[in-house]
Amino acid sequence: MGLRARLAHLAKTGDVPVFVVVGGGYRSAVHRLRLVEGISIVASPRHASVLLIAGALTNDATGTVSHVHDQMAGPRVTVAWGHPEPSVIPVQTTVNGDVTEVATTIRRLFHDVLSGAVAPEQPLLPDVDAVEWRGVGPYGHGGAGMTGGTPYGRPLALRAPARDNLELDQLPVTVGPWFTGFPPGLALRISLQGDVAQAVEVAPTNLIQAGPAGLFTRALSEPTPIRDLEMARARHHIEWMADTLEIAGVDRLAVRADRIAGMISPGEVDPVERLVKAVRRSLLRLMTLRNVGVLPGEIDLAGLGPVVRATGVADDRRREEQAYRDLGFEPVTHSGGDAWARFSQRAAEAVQALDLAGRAGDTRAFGNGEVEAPDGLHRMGEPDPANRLVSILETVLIGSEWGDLVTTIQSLDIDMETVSVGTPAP
Amino acid sequence: MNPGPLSYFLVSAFGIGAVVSGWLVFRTDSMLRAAYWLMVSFVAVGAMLIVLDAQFLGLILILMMSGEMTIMAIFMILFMMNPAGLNPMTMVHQHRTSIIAGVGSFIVLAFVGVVAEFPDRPVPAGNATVALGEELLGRSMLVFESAGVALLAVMIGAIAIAAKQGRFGDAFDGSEEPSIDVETGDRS
Amino acid sequence: MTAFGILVQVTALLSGGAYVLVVADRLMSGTGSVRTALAYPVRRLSFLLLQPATTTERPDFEAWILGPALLMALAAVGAVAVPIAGPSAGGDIDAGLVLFGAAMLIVLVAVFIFGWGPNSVLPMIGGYRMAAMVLSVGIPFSLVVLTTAIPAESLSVGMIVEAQSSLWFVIVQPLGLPIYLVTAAAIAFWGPFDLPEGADLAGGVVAEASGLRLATWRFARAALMVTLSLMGQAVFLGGYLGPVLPGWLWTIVKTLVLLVLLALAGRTIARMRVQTFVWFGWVVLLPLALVDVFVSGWLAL
Amino acid sequence: MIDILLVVAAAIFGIGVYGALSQQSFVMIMMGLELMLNAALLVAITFWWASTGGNPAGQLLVIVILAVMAIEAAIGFALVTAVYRSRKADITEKLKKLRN
Repeated sequence: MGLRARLAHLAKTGDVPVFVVVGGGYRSAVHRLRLVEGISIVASPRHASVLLIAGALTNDATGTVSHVHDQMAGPRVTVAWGHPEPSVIPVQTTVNGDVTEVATTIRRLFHDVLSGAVAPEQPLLPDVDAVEWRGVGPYGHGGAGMTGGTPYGRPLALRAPARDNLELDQLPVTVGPWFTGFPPGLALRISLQGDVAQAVEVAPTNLIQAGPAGLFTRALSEPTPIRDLEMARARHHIEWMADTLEIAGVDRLAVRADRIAGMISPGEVDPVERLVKAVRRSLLRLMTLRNVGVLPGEIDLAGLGPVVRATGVADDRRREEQAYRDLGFEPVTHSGGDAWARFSQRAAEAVQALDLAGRAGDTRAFGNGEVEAPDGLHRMGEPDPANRLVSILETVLIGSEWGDLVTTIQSLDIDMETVSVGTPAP
Repeated sequence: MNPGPLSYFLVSAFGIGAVVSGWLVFRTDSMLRAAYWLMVSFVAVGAMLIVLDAQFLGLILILMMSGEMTIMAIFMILFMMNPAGLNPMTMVHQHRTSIIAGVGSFIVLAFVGVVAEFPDRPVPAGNATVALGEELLGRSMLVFESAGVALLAVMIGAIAIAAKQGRFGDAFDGSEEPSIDVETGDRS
Repeated sequence: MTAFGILVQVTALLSGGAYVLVVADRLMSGTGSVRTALAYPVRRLSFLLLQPATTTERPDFEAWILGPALLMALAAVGAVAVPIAGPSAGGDIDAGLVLFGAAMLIVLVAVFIFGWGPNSVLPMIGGYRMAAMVLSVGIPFSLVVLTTAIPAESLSVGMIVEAQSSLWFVIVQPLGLPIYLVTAAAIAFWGPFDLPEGADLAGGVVAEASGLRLATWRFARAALMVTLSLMGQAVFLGGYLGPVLPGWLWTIVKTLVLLVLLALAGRTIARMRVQTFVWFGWVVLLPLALVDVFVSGWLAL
Repeated sequence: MIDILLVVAAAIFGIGVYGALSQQSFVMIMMGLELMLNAALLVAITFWWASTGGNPAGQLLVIVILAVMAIEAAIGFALVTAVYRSRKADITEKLKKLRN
């Protein structure tokens, strides 16, 4: 056995590094995939061997997903999971089953591609510069007009005042739509000075095709059991907590949150409360979330669910539902309006939701065109709250350090499934 | 003390390293490389100091320069016109005069160094670091303390100069855009 | 001891320590069994060796290659300053403490050029963050390390260990070890201070790295942690001094204790914001380190 | 030995002179100055090592040079920042007139 074969033999028993492009309706499923032993979901495509396209994407996504595909170091394979044919880029296999099935498929393909039974995929795009190279020499030294114009084939950075009014260069970059620190599908054009975002613009995207109508969408038109609604709400919030914990670098607690999200039952608030205690011990508030992402007062937050309730306003559609009032429902609120307040708010709402689900019995609520979903008030025929959250990003992110920018976006809980910004990029 | 062949070899090697990396500081177009070539030059001189029995000073020099050169690199990225890294940048003036001055000062100094006779009183065997410590905190305490006070004064002064709100009011009052158009002015 | 002997010793120590660190870190990540954790480093290394290196658009190749190599070299240089087995066992350098300090501060350079190399925005931000971090904790780090030289009246690590024969410096200088561990975690960009490699940067300085480059970088960082633990136990926990067991075994045991402690902190505490960190370094750690210096100096008079 | 050291120091000094005179960017000029100080430092240690019989004042001189380097860097960067703030100038050509 040659060295290569020996290495492959050792490597294929290890974790499979997977980069996931999350499409419509599959965010929750990806949380469950993370719990499977032997699958490791990585943050950068450079580290991955398997590209998993989970859920439906629009045809506009072909370009960006191809980029992600080509960035992978290889040997690479692509798997589609619940992604309709024809898929946005050529895939090795399509799986429509549950988490176990996709995990088995991923493992099998990883084995095969390492041992050579399956040929690794070739790049999809030609390897050319995004902008034509016009410098002289390997690094473009010595070209003319180097104190102005467009050396390097790209315009020189523009100057703009930094926080203390010193005029410095700005680096314009586009981050997303599959950057793991942002909600899937969100791309931002950011002008960076060092690690500070001086200007932010949401890039026009419409990449994610909405999955089948969820429980809360159905509750707009038909009365739905409170127990189901509240369980879904609790699961949503706990999975959101897992994402936040992962970005904050406490993967251990993120895994725990994912585990809890997979096995919650009505009335059982204990595991969630213990998780919140563990989060407190991890100093998350002190280290990362305190005073981050405070929204300016002039922004109208009404109807934005936990985001507005975290500023101390008891704005909740459930108060007006007789069924909820009968259960003695009273909205939880937190004060401060920073990322930590939103975290505590969602944690408390998850506990409250589990408690309500335990006591609700078979009572039904909503069905009259309005519903209080985990991310805020949904109205029949009106855009989801996520659209409003995306539209305020450009104001609230200006002047944030990179880490705060990511924390703020995460704390707003934006789901790009129902958001479409501007015209789709050509 | 008679330096052995190993010392000769090390001093020559580090010496060549220090000169070459010093030269490369002004030959590269990357700001990062310029700053770190300068650091390499300092590290080579630090290594020569270590060979010359000044262990402590050599190491302190290396220690200081790693931080200082990163600050240099960051300032270059801040103040030079293109932060994107490896972009073209040849920015020199009075080139010929500078070359003459540089070569001239090298020739004069090297000539003096080679021709002049210096007393031969080498460092005695023993711990030079201990001697330095006793000097610093004994006879020359005043010098040492003055250096400390000077550094403190500089820290305060530097912040005062660089801060937006200066001693004479806001830095923006009375400022004007530069009058010379560097894009077209060919003066090198 | 010959130069070759020291090389073998340092290599063995750093590799073994790195293995333990990676296994401990994996165990604390919350997934998988002990069995998979024990095999994890080997399997992971095999995979990375199979993975081809990727490149980016017009990277600074020399800097990108030099980063991991420099980091590894610095870990080894720092480890050389610490005597492993006993006073006469070699590896003792006159101004060893300063050598160690210089090597640890140059880590900044290694991380900065590694982040700069790929010509990509997320790694570059990682490099900037490292600069902000090390410039904030560099002074307290150097101060607490050098303070141990005051009671020992020597900058040689061997002499500092010998000076602890009656009482370890962790007791004599109670502020020393905690500050050292915090600043050491920051210099190895580990644990709550892994800002240059944070998840909010999709891996930061390693976001564009793969294959051998990533493997070298990961190993070098683990080796750096071992070096920092090694020095920590030597200057605060009495190094090779201890009853019954031979000196080298004491060194290894104490190093592993600090290593596991750092690994645990890394997995249980959330990542600190950059702004908070800079504040923490200048406003909390620096004054505490100065108190440490003054108290030790006063006691030594 | 002393010849080698002094020639090396002279070469570094010469490069420093060239850099300080030829560069347009303030930061690059400072690099030239730093190189000149680097040479001074090497000369000081050379004489201490070869000709003073181990007089620790020679090492003290190096400490003073190190302090000067730090001061030069700090004041230099502060001035660069101040000038840049008020004139938007980062190279010497933009500062022909030092007065407004």
